[in-house]
Amino acid sequence: MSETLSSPLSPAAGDGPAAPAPLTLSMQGALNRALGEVLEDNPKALIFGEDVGRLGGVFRITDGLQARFGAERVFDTPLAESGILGMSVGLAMAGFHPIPEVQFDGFAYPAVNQIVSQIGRMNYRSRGALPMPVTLRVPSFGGIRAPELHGESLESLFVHVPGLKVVSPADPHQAYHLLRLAGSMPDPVIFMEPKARYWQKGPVDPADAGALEGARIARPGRHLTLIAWGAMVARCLQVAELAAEDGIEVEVLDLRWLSPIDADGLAESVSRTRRAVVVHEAPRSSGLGAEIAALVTERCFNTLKAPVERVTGFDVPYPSGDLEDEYIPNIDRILFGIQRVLEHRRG
Amino acid sequence: MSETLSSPLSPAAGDGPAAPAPLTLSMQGALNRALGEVLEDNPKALIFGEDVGRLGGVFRITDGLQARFGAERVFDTPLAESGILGMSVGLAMAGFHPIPEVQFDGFAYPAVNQIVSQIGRMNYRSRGALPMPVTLRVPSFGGIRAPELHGESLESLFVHVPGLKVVSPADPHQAYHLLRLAGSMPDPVIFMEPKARYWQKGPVDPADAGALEGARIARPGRHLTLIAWGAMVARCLQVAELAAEDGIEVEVLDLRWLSPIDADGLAESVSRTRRAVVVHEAPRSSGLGAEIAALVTERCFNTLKAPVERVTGFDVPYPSGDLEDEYIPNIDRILFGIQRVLEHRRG
Amino acid sequence: MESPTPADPSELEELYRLLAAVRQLDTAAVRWQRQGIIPGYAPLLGQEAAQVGSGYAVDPTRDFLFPTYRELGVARAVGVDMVEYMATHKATWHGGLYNPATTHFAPIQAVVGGSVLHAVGWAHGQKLAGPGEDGYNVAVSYFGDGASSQGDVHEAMNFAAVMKAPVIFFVQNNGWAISVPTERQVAGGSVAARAAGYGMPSLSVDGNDVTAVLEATRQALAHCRDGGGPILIEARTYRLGPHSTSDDPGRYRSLDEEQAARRSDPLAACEALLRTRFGTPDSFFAGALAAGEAEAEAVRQGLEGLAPRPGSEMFDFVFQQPTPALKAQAAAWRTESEHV
Amino acid sequence: MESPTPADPSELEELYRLLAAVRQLDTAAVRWQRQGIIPGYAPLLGQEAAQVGSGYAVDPTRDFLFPTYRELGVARAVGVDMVEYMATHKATWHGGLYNPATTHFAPIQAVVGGSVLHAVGWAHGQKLAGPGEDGYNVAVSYFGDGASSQGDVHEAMNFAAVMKAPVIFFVQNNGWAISVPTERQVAGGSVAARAAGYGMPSLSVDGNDVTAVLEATRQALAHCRDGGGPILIEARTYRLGPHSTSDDPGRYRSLDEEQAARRSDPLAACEALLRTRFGTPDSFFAGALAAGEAEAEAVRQGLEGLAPRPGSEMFDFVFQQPTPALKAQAAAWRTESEHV
Ligand SMILES: Cc1ncc(C[n+]2csc(CCOP(=O)(O)OP(=O)(O)O)c2C)c(N)n1
Ligand SMILES: Cc1ncc(C[n+]2csc(CCOP(=O)(O)OP(=O)(O)O)c2C)c(N)n1
Ligand SMILES: [Mg+2]
Ligand SMILES: [Mg+2]
Repeated sequence: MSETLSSPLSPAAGDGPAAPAPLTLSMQGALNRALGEVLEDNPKALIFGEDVGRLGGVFRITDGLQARFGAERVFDTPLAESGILGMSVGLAMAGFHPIPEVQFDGFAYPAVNQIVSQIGRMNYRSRGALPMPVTLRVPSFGGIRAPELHGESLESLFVHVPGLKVVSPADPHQAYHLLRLAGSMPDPVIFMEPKARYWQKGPVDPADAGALEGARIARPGRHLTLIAWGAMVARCLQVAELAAEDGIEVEVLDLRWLSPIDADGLAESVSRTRRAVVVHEAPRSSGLGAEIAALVTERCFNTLKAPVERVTGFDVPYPSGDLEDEYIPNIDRILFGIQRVLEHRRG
Repeated sequence: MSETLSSPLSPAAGDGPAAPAPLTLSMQGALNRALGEVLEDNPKALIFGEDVGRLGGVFRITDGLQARFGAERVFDTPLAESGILGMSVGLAMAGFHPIPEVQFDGFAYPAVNQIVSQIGRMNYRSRGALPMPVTLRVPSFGGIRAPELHGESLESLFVHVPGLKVVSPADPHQAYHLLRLAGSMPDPVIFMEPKARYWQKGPVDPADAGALEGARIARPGRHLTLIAWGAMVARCLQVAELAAEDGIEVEVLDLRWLSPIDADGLAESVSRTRRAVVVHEAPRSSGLGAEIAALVTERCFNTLKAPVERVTGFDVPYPSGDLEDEYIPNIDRILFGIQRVLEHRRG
Repeated sequence: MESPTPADPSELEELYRLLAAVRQLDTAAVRWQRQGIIPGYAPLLGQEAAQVGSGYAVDPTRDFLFPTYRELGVARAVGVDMVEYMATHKATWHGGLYNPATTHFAPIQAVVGGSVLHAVGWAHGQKLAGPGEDGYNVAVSYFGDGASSQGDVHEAMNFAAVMKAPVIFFVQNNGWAISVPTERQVAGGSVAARAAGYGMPSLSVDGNDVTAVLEATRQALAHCRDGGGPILIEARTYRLGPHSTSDDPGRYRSLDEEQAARRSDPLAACEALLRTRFGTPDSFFAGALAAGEAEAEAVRQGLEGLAPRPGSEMFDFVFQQPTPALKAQAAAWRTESEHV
Repeated sequence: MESPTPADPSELEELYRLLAAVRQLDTAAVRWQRQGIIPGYAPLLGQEAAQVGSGYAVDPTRDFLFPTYRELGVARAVGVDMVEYMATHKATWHGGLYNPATTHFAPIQAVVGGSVLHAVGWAHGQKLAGPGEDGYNVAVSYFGDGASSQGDVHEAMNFAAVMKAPVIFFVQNNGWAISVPTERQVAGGSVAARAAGYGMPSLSVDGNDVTAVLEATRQALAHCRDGGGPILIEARTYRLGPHSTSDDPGRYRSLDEEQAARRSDPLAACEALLRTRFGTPDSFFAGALAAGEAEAEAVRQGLEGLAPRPGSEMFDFVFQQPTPALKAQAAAWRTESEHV
């Protein structure tokens, strides 16, 4: 048996250490595992935020980490988001790799000044002398019937800020590998966790990350590209399943990196399918869907059969639980969007 | 002489009060005049912020108003932007019309939480019981060789926030009338003043506002629509002048209202010219140019001859004075953009 | 501050009735969450005296109250409709369905520290409007030990003290901000100790003693009405229940600690005072608790009957003057989601 | 705090030389702005003792300083290259051209209160790293009376005090935040008075007395090195010049007030001490001022020779790992703006 053909999962293959077997984990479990490994790999990595220590975070993403790594490396801060992010700047200047958590998306707003004016700019301001390896975890997006300001989608704000990188995983495998990657990067990364997917289980292969740069084709298709990230990827996969029953082969593109956006990957897909729909929870106006529509149109203008359709949240505050299914793009609305694109006739 | 033909400027015409004569004012003067009249018209209107009282603001926009209206209606606050905006919420709840100033664009960041989570949401949260007539003045954009964070363009952030209206004037006449209008509106308005244009003079006709809704054709043209706001409008008018020398008739659209965007006005212009370039100072990614490109493409897909071109700031922190002319779209870069659109060939 | 003993039982009986109603409503709400009637709730168990004592002192026809997400007791004391209040916890409408302009009870606030500056702004508005015959109207800002760490709270105290705004900062120090105990949260150990740094008076009070809280709040109101500017009250109490119905306090504190705290139950304290001072009979307490139970049951029925708000309201309340763009979105929503 | 009298003149002479150099550089910078060499500047006239006294005490090989936009005096005292420092005021590069990692002097900060939390974070990092033989390395956070109103400053003090981080909050209370006097800014009248609320010690010192400032800073450093946690120093001084070269103080304060303040000139005070205590001759002072003048002239030459940075640096320093998108923008910029 040639070495290149041997299964990477077989402990007998090669003479490196035994590759861990693929696991079934919830996204919460995958993130927790990734954080543990980041802390193991890098003694300078620190986790802190509100209730991340003894409690393990309100979503238990840091569960058990304080017990394992000690209260110096995993610690609770007072209740102040600007404080948490501002402190991250100083810790990074002191050579640490801060991994702060903001408890919910909407509580990143009090920290916007430190994120935009300081974290995003310090490497530039200092001409590279003060790198900001800050991995900011933000439980994000809606869908869990939570109180006000616990269901915000801040990606458009973050993507517009120079000096930040932004990523959002769609499933446990992605979550595990993207967080391990983000946690080792020398630049600030906003890690947007789709909280509605925390408890969904899926396979995680720790040994085989696959490519982690750029977008990812979550399902191939010929007739139309459906572009999404975070929790909307799973919904788009459902939609693709339904559309397939009508013979429409939808390609689902999981964007993953929201900044920088994988413009080449987008263009590659849409140049094949010639039609695109982008789906997000955030309000429509100046949402990331606009950037994607603009990018795709710039690159694929001559091949596009219809304008890029945006199926998004409305330009209204994220509503209370009773109305959130009216607000978040649902299967019907995505199907309507697909239909509009398919039916568009060049004038 | 029939009454309809009599000049509105002639004091003899009609029997109403004498219409004031058109004036020549700087934008600073026009804004100052508008604020005085807003305070005169509405005894509940209050101006406050850092140094807006005795000093009259670092840009003198509130010059003389404390002397005229007293230190109860025009007052200095302690140095805290979240405080200024948070206090505005309470004053609005108490029946006042707050007109706070944030001293420079970049210092709106510390107030983002109060702007997004409170000012933009209180009317909604209270089901209309607590309107938020807050007119937030923000000296905005770059071009004056100022220190760091004194040259930010925050429109994309603001436009994405439900519950806010956003407007930016391009010249003294617009500044005067739009501020009078904004200062009388029952909803929160972010009023973005192009500080690079504060000292440019121009005609102001207090008696004839013209239409104040939606966008405004600043210069008509047939071959291409150049879309801009704030300080970029003047630059685009220069570009149109130059292009005219080459026989290219550029229509310059002054967007004015950034939220809500006048999608009909945009589509009307571009459906005639079939080509569009949008210009802004803010970084490109997820800038307002993306929204405009997406909107225009959605509405004019079948008539567009080329993808909407974006000529914008780069995805870098707003640089120091020595480099700002490299960063802000200059005449060359706008002309290159126009050229790309004109030369685009359908595949 | 010392707890004063009232001269006649009627006020104390009224306070006990309020405490009992709040206790019953609050414990019922936890039950409703377990029964699936509401998706979540933040219990105030243990904080009844701090909330009832302060709310009772305030005049909601002229003063204005700014709650957090845990002020059911205050809301009840100032007469907010309990179904409209609970609507926020039923996920019907963020902030509740009651009218904050008429009740003078601001919408329920989900942002920790988010409304403290609003109280200061409202209070400054009263200063600008000038005092009435009986002095200034007063804003009462409720927040917790955790909230005291937020920058906004500092800005609010400094603004208020510089402007001499008639506002009471009413801090319920309940020992915890979710899993973080006060000693890891509030440097120096006391929020009241911060007041002196702003040249502002403060009162530190046993938050489990309803008459002490009432008296402190009355003193503070008098101070504000007189134009004395802001004042801070720190009511020392304890959150006996979980942070919210999805919290698990067993992860961060011991049963021993909880049990010890239970010994200073605010209802028991009020009951003891009534019994020893006025010889109030068993029947009174049983009656108050039964009335509270009946009230809770009525609220339950109200909540179960509370239909979701129509989706069109998502669009209706964004602005006073709706925009064409939003109208178009509402129309698209109607077509695609309501299929009309 | 009392000003201690030093035993021998050498240290005091060194301080005077620093004060003189800073005075000459600072007044020269105002001139350079008038001459069009730099577009703007924020003078520190009157604050030399506060800056030199504190900067001189710090050990920049181990401690870390976090300045605002007005700390030329501190920068000079800890040996930052003055041309590289002034580069920010020449609009060459936001934050200056010096290397903050090697100088231990953070980039010049344009956001009021923006870096106070950074100092706390850095100090907590020293806590985590553990003390050296001579105790902890110390962060020194500089800010003004105006900045004390910012929420971030409160969060910083509370974080530091909860975590016992070795950080000195060094407040220059220079009487003004642009046009707003301290009494309309700092409720209670003193920033030092805030410290007690966090259980943190504070020192209030005559900021125009360089030996008093030095002594206070040394005490504070010793406190921090010993693991005593944070400490606050309020140096009471006065901004004799305008807020910046584009400010007009005549609009908000009287000449009388300025003249009165001029009587406590920090250089004159240090000179008087040297003369009375050590009989230092005229020649020493003339020499120090002349040396400062020569230094300023050398800096002027350096500044005039300072070429704009290449536009490509806009892109180069955004990330440690540049993105393809940014590389593409840099290429487009090169084509369209550099015509290459
Ligand atoms: C700005 C903000 N950050 C975080 C949260 C999440 N959160 C909700 S309540 C809470 C603890 C608040 O503690 P405290 O102020 O003491 O009030 P308590 O819950 O004890 O009544 C936290 C962290 C929030 N709602 N808002
Ligand atoms: C967050 C923020 N708000 C406003 C400004 C504008 N500004 C610059 S300096 C200043 C006054 C600062 O006063 P103080 O903290 O006392 O320092 P000083 O200028 O007296 O040294 C203001 C308002 C700013 N730079 N940053
Ligand atoms: Mg608490
Ligand atoms: Mg000052």
